[in-house]
Amino acid sequence: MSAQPSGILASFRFVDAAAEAIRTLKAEGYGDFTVYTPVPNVEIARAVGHRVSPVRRWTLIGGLTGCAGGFALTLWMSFDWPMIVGGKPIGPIIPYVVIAFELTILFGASATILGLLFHAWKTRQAGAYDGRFADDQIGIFVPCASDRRGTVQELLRASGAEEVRVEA
Amino acid sequence: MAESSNGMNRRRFLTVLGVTSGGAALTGCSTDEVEKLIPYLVPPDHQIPGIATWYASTCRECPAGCGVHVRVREGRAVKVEGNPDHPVNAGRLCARGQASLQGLYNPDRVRQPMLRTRDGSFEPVSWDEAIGRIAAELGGGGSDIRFVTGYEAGTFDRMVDEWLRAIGSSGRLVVEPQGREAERLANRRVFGLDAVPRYDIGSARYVLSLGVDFLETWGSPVQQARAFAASHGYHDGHMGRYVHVEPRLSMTAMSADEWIAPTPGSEGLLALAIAHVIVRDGLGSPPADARRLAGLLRDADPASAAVRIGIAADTIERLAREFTAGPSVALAGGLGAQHDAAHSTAIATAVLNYAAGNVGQTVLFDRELPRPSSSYADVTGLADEMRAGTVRVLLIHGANPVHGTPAALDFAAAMGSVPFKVSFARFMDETATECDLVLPDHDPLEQWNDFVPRAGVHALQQPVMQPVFDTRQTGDVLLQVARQMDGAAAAAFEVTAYKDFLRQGWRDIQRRVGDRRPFEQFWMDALQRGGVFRDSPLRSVSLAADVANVDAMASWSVAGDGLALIAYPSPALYDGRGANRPWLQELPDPVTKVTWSTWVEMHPETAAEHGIAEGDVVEVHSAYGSLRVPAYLHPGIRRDTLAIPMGQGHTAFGRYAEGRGANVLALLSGDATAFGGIGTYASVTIRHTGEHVFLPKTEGKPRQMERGIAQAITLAELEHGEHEEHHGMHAAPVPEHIEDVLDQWQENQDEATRYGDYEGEHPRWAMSVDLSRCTGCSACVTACYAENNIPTVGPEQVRRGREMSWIRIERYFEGGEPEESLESRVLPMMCQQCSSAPCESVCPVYAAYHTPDGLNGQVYNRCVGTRYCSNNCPYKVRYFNYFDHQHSADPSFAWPEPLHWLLNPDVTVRAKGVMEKCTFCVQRIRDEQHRAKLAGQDRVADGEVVTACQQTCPSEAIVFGDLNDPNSRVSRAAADSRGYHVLGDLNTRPAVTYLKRVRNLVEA
Amino acid sequence: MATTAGQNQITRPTYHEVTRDIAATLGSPSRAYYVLLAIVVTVFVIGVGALLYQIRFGLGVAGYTPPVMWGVYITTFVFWVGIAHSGTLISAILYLFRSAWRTAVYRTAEAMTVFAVMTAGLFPIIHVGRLWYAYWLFPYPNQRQLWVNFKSPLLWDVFAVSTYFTVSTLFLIVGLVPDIAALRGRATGWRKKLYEVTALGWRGTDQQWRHYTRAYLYLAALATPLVLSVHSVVSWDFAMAIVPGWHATIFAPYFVAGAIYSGVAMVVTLLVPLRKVFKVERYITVEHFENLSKLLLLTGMIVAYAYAVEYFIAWYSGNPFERASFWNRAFGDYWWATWTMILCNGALPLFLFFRKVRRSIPALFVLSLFVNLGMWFERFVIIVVSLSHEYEPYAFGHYTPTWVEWAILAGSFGWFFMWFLLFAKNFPTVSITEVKEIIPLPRRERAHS
Amino acid sequence: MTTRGLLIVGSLTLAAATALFIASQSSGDLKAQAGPAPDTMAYTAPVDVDTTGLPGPVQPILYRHDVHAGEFEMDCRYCHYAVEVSASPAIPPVSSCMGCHIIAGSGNPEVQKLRDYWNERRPIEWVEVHEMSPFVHFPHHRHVSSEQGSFKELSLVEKCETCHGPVREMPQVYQFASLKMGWCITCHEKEDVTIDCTSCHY
Repeated sequence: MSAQPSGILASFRFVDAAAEAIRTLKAEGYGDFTVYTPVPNVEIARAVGHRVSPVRRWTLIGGLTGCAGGFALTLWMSFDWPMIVGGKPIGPIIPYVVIAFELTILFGASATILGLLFHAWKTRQAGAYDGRFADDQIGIFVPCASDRRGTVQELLRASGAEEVRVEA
Repeated sequence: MAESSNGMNRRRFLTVLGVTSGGAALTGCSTDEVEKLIPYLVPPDHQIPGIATWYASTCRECPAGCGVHVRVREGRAVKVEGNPDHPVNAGRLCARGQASLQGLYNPDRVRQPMLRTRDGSFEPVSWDEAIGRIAAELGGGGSDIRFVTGYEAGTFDRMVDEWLRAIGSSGRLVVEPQGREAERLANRRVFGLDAVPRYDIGSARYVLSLGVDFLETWGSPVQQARAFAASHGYHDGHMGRYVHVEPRLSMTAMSADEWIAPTPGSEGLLALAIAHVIVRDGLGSPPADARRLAGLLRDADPASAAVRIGIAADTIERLAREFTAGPSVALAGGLGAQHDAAHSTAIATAVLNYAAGNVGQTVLFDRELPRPSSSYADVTGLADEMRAGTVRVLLIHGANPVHGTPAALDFAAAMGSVPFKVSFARFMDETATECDLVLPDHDPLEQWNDFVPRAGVHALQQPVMQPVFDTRQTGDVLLQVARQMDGAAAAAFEVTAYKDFLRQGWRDIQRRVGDRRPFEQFWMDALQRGGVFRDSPLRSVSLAADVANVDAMASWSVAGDGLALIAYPSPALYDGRGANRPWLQELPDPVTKVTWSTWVEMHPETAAEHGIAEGDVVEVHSAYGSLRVPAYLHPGIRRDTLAIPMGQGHTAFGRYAEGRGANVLALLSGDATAFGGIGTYASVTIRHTGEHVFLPKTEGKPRQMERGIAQAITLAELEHGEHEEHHGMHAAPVPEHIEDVLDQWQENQDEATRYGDYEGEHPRWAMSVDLSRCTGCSACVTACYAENNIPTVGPEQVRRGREMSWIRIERYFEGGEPEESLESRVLPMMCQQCSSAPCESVCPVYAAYHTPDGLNGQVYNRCVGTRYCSNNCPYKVRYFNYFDHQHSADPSFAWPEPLHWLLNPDVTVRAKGVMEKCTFCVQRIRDEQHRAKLAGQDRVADGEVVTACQQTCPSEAIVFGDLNDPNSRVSRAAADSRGYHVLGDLNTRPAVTYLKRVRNLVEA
Repeated sequence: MATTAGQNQITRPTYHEVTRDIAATLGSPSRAYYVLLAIVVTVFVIGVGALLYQIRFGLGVAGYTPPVMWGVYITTFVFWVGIAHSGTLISAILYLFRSAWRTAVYRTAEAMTVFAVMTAGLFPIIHVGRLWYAYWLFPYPNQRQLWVNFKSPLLWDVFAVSTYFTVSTLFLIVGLVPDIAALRGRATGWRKKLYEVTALGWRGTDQQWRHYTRAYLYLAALATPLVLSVHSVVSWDFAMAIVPGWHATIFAPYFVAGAIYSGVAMVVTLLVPLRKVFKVERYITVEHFENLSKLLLLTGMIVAYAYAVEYFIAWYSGNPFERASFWNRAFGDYWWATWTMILCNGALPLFLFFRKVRRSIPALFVLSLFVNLGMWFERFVIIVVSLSHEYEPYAFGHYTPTWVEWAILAGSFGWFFMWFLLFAKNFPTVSITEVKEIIPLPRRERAHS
Repeated sequence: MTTRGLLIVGSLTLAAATALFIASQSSGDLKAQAGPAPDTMAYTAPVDVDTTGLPGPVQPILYRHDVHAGEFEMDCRYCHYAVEVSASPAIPPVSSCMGCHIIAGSGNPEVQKLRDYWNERRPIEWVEVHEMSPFVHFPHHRHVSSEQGSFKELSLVEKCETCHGPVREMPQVYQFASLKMGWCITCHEKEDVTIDCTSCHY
C-alpha cells in the first residue's frame, strides 16, 4: 500500500452507530472513507452502498473458456492422431462432455480467485488500521486535511464513536 | 547348416546378438549401455542376418519320430515346427516336440565330460582323458559289458550293435517304457507275428479304443490325431463315431462320443464279448476262417460278460452292430491301460479286429518288421545280472531306468554293484548321477543321425547349429573309444566320424529305395526333405494255427476291498523325460488343468466318503510302497478307481524337474508282468493325512453355467437343421420386434466397425476354430510360448492365476450327475480381436487400440499398466507382467542362460508392469506383408500367414486368414452353420469364430 | 445476516471471546498431540517402505489374482475420494442453503477434503504397473506426437480429481484469509511472519468484503456441481465397464450418496477428539453432532436403498451374468465382506433414529468408525467381488491381499492424519470469522434499553 | 538368393577394381594432399583425420566411410549386403574386408589391425552407432526399396542418407538423426506412409 494519508480514525462498538456515522459522513460529502469490520455486515454495506462486485464476470468468462477449451482440447487431440478404440467414432461428443465440464469448473474457480485478487487490489484503500478491527471493533478512517479535522471528529463522536484519534 | 565359422566363438557372438535382438528388454527409453555388434568372420552359407534359415531334421522327444523344420536366426535355433513333407506328422507337432528347444538350451545340460571323484562328487575332465578312461576300463572288451540305449531305430542302433560285437559283447538292451510288449505278445499268439500293426484310424468310420491314449503318448500321437480328425471331424454332414472304454476319462476319452467306464481291467472282456456277438450273428463281413475263433469266444457271451464289465448286456449287442456297420478299428495298448492282463486285452482286440474283417483294411502289418526292442522283463533281468555282479561295465544312452522303472526294482542299487558305469546323458538325471563317467551327447538338434519311425520312412537328423556346450556325439565317442582299444575293436570301423558311418548307411538305403542318382545328390535332397519316404509293402496275415486255445479271458481285478490305481503317462511329460522343460511343466494337464505337480484323480463321491477335499494330501498305499499326493476331484473317473500321472518326482534332472510331485512308479510292482511289461495298475488303499496344499491349476470353475462358451450339438440335430444349442443365456426372452431392432442395430454397428472405420481397404484378420476337431492336446499352447517369448512363471504364480499363456485350452464338464453321461468340452481361448473391443476404449494411453487390419493391437512400450483393459475383457485373455521375467538380474527371470537363446528376435520381450496378449502372431503377419510387398504382390495371399497355433495343430482345427476376402478359407469357415461367437450377446464382434463341436450320439 | 443461530442464545460468546478461544487452539499443544503425530508419521513411513519394495520387485508382491486386476489400491482410492466429499458438501452446499450450524465445523471438513484428495490421488499411481510412466496419462505435448484417450473413464478421473483438488484447496485458502488476519496480531515468532504473508494484506475493509463475499458465493456455486460430478466420474470407472456388478446406471447417485455418507462419518471421527484436544466444545456442540448424524442417517438410508436396488435389478433384468455375480456377492467366497458392508452401512445407522444415540457423542464416534469400515468394504465388494466372477467361468479367480497392500493402505492413513494434525496445530480448525457471523454485532438500542 | 548372388558378383568386380586402383598408386596419399581432387572423384576424403573431437563412438578400427563410400564411391550394399532383402542390413564379415585388404592398404596401421583380427580369427567388436529401442522393428528392406512419396526420386544411397546422414563424408560414423518416434512419424506423415502402431511395435 502507498504512503498512509493523514486523517481521523474512529472505532465503534455498535454496528448501528457505525452505520449512522457512515450515512452522515456521506451526507457531509466525505466519499473516500474506509470502513473496517471483523465480519461482512449487510447494514454497513448498505450504508456504504457499493454496487455488486464485478468478480462474477470473471467467473462467467472463466467458465465459458474452460468449457470451450475442454471440447477443443479433446476433439483436436482425437483427430490429430485418429485411432479407433472399441469401434467408436474418433471424436464422440458425449464422453468429452465430462472433460469439458471439469475444465469449466476448474477455469471458472481459478478465474474467480484471480478476479477477487485483482479487484481487491484495484480498490485497495490506504489508511490507518487497528488490530481490534479484526476482533470486535468497527473502524472508520476518514482522510482529511488538518483544517477539517475538528468537524469530522465532532461528526464521528456525535454518531457514537467510542474513540476518535487523529492519524497524522 | 551353420558351418564354418572358423573358430570364431559363436557362443559369444550369439549372446551378444541375443542382447541386441532376442533378449531385448522393454523399457520406456532406449538403454544407454553401449551395445556391441559382432559380425561373422566368414558368413555361414545361406545365412542372412534378420532372415531365418530352416533346416529339416527329426524330433526325438518320443519314439514317434516326427519330422521337423528348425527355424534358425543368426545361427540360433529359435523355433521347431513340423515338416510338411514328412509322412508321419505332415507338418504338425505336439507340445513335446515344440518344447524340444528347451532340451537344446536347457540350463541344466551337462556342459562337459564329468568324472566321479572318490568323494562321490563329479568333476569336469577333458574328452581325451574321458575316452582314454573308458578304453582302459573296457580293456579287451568282453561279454560282461552291457549297453543300454533308448529306442533307436536307424544307424545309431546298428552302430551300437556293431560296436558291442567288436568288443566281444552282445549285452544290448533297449529300454523304452512304451515297449508295447502286450501288443507284440498278442499278435504272436493270434497271428504268429511278433510285431505291432499300423492302425489306419483315418479311414475308419468307427473307432473303439480299449483304454488306449492314442492322442497322448501311445504310438505316434500326432499322426493319430491327424487321422482321428479325418475320421471323426465333422465334414459336411458326415463324421465317424468314437467309443472309448477306460475306467478314467483321459484326454483321449474327452473326444469320445461315448465313454464307457468298465470295471478296471475288464475292457478286454468287452472286446471279446463284442467279437462274440459278431461271430454269433455273423455281422459285417468276417473272413472265412473267423469261425475258428468260436471256441476262443465261447465263454464271452454278452450276458455274463456284461456283469463282470459292469455295463448293460444290450450295450454290448449295440456296440457289436455299430462296430460292423462300416469301416472300423479297435485299439488296445498304451501304458495307461497296461494292467497285468493287458495282453488278453490286446488278444481280444486282435480277435475283434479280425472277426470284424478289419485286418488288412484298417489294421495293417508291414512286410519289413522293425527290430523288436527288449521288454521290461529284460530290464529286470539286467538288474539281476548286475546284482549278481556279472556286469563289469555298464553303458547307458538315452534312457533313465532309475526313474523309469518301479522303485520296487531298485535299479539304482543294482547299478551300485557294477564296477564302472558310463552315461551318455545330456542331463544329470537319476541314472547319470549313479554313473562314474558322464559323456554328454549332443542334443538331437546338434547331431548327425537318422531314425526310422516306421517301415519305409527314413528320416535324417542334421545339426542345425554349433553345439551349445562342449558335448560330443556318442557315435563319435564310440568310434574314438574303439580306435583306442586294441585289435578287433580298432579294426572294426574304417570310418573315423559318425557322420561318415551314417552316410555309408545311407548308400545302402539309396540302393534299397532304388535311387539311381549320384549319392551326393540323393544325400542333399534327403537332407532338404528331411529323409526319404516310401510306403512300405504290406504282408497279409491269417490266424495262427493254435489260436483256438489262446486264453483271452484273463482280466485284472482289484485285490480285496481296495481301490484300483491307474498310473498313466502324462501327455506333457510323457514318462518323465519332459519334466525338465519349463514349457511342459507349466502346460496345464489337458484333463485336470494342473501344472508343475502330481495329483491323484479321485471321484468326488469317493473323496466325500473319505472326507477328502481338493488339495488334501492323500497317502496312497500299495503292496509295494506308499505315496503322498494331493487329491484332484475328477467327475470323469469311476468311484472305485484312482489315477496318478507319471513323469514327476525326479530326484535329479535339473532345476525344473527336481523335487516336484511324486513318482507313481513307487506304487507299482517291480516284477515284469506275464507279457513282460510294467504293470501300471495296482490295488491301493488311501488315507487322509490332514495336510492341504493349493493345487497349481489354471482352471477357475469346471462348469460353464449354461453360458454357452464351449458349444456342442448332436449330429442328429444338425441333420434336422437345428443349429442352436439350448443354453440358458436368454433367461428373459426378448420380444420379436425388439429382437429385430437389436439385430438391425448390431448389423449397423458391425458395418461401422468392420474396418474399425479406418479409411481404405484393409484385410480383416480372423480365425476359426473347429471344436469337432480340437482334442485339447494343447500343442498350440506350447507353440505360442515358443513363438511369442512367453515367460513361464512357476507353480507359485500359477496358484495366483498369473500364468501367461496367450492361448489356453478351457475344459468344461457337462452333466455327470447320477444316471447321466458326463460330457467334456474343450475350447482354445485366445484374444478374440473384437471389432468393438471393450478393452480398447478404456485404455487411457491408446496402448490397446484397433489396427486398420482388424487386429486388437497392444503396444507394450506404451502400456502404463492400469490393467483396466483386462478388467473389461469378457474373455480374460490379457496377461499382466507382475514380475520382471525378462530381466536377468531379477529373481523371476524366465530364461536362465542359455535358455534365452530361444527367444524369438522378432518379438519384443515384455517388461515388468505391462499387459500382453495374443495379436494373431502380428510379427508373422508383418513379415509376410514385407515379403509380399518386396515380391510385388499387392496383398498377402490366403494361407500365406500362418499363426504359430494354427501351424502346429495336429488335428488342423485352426484356420487363419482374411475375413474380407470372401474366398479365403476362414471366410468360408466363419459362414459355417455351426459357427458361433463366444459370448456373442455382448456384441463384442469377435474375429474368432468357433464351430460347434458335433457329438455323434446313438439315436435314443 | 443470518441471525437464527443453530445454538441456544444463553451461552453465546462475544466476538472477543471467539477470537481468544480459537486463537488458543494454536497455542503449544499437549503431549498427546506429539505422540499422535509420531505414530502417524511412523505408519506413513512403513507404507512408503512397502511401496518401494513393490516398485523394486513388481506388482506381483501384491495379491492380484487374475481376473481380479484391481484390488486394495483402487478400493482405497475410491474410499479416500469418497471421504473428501462431505467437506465440500458442508462448506459449499450447506453454505448455499445458509444453514448456520455448518460454520463451526466446515473448516475441519474442508481441510479433511483437501488432505483426503491428496491421499486418494496417490493410489492410482501406486496401482499402475509402471508408475514411473504414470505421467503419460496427462495430455502434454511430447516428441511421440501421441495424445491420450479421452474416451477412457480413467482420463475423466484424472481431470475430475485434479480439478477437485485445485478447487477445494482454493476454497480452503480463501476461507482462511480473514481468520489469519484476525490472528496476525496475536501470533509471535515465525508464525507471525507466516500469517502476515498468508493474510495477503487483509484488513476487512468495506471494499474487500464486497468482493470477498461475492467470490465466496461463486466458488460455492461452482463447488456444488463439482462435488456431485467427481464421484459420479469415479463411479463411471466402473459403470462404463461391462463387468457384471459394475455396469449399472444407478452407480453415479449411489456413489455420491455413499461418498457423502463416508465423508460425514469421517468428519465425526475427526471432530470428536478434536473438540476435546483443542477445548472448543463451546463452539462444536452436541447440536452440531446431531445435525451431522441426521445427515448420516439420510445418506446411509440412500446407500442402503441403492444396495437393495442393485440386487433387485440383478434379479429383475433376468441377465444371468448379473444374477450370478450378485448371488456370488451374497453367498460366494466373499460373503463375509458383503455382509460386513451391509451390517455397517445398512443396519447400524438405523440406531440414529433414536435421539439418544444422535446426541451421545461416544455412540456417534463408534458408529462413525463402523461406517468408515463399512464404506471401505463397500468399494472392496464392488471392485474385487465383481471382478472375481465375470463372464468366463474357467477364468474365475480368488484374490487375497498381501501384507504389502495392507501396509500401503495403513500408510495412507498415516499420510492423511499427518497432514491433518499439522494443519490443526497451525491454522484455526474452527472458522473465527464465520462463527462471529452468526453472532449479531451489538446494537446501541438494545444496549441502552 | 538370386538377388544376393548378383550382389556378390557385382561387388566382387567392384572390389577388384578398387584393389587395382589402390595398388596402382602406392603414394596416392601425397597426390590427394597436393592438388584438388580430379573431376572423376565426387568427393575427396581428408588423408589423415584426428579422431579426437570427431562425433560418434570410437571404433576398434578407424574404418573410413568417407574414404570407401565417399572417395572410392563404393556401393553401400557391398558391405551391408542384406539391406535390400532383410530387415537388418548386415555388418560385413571380416572376410569381405579381406577381399581387398589382402592386397590393398598395406602400411596403413588401421588396415594392419584388420589383418591382425583376420589372422587371429577374432571377430571385430564394432560399437553400435544407431541404437534403436529394442521394442521398435525397423525393416531396412522396406525402406530402401520404398517408392513411396519423395522416395520415388531418391537413389538407394540417398535413401540411406535420409536416416543415416552424409555417411560418405564421415571419417567416423555418428548418429545423424534422433531416431526417436516423433522423428519417424514426421517422415511417415509427410510421405503418407502408415502410422499404425503395430507396423513397428510388436
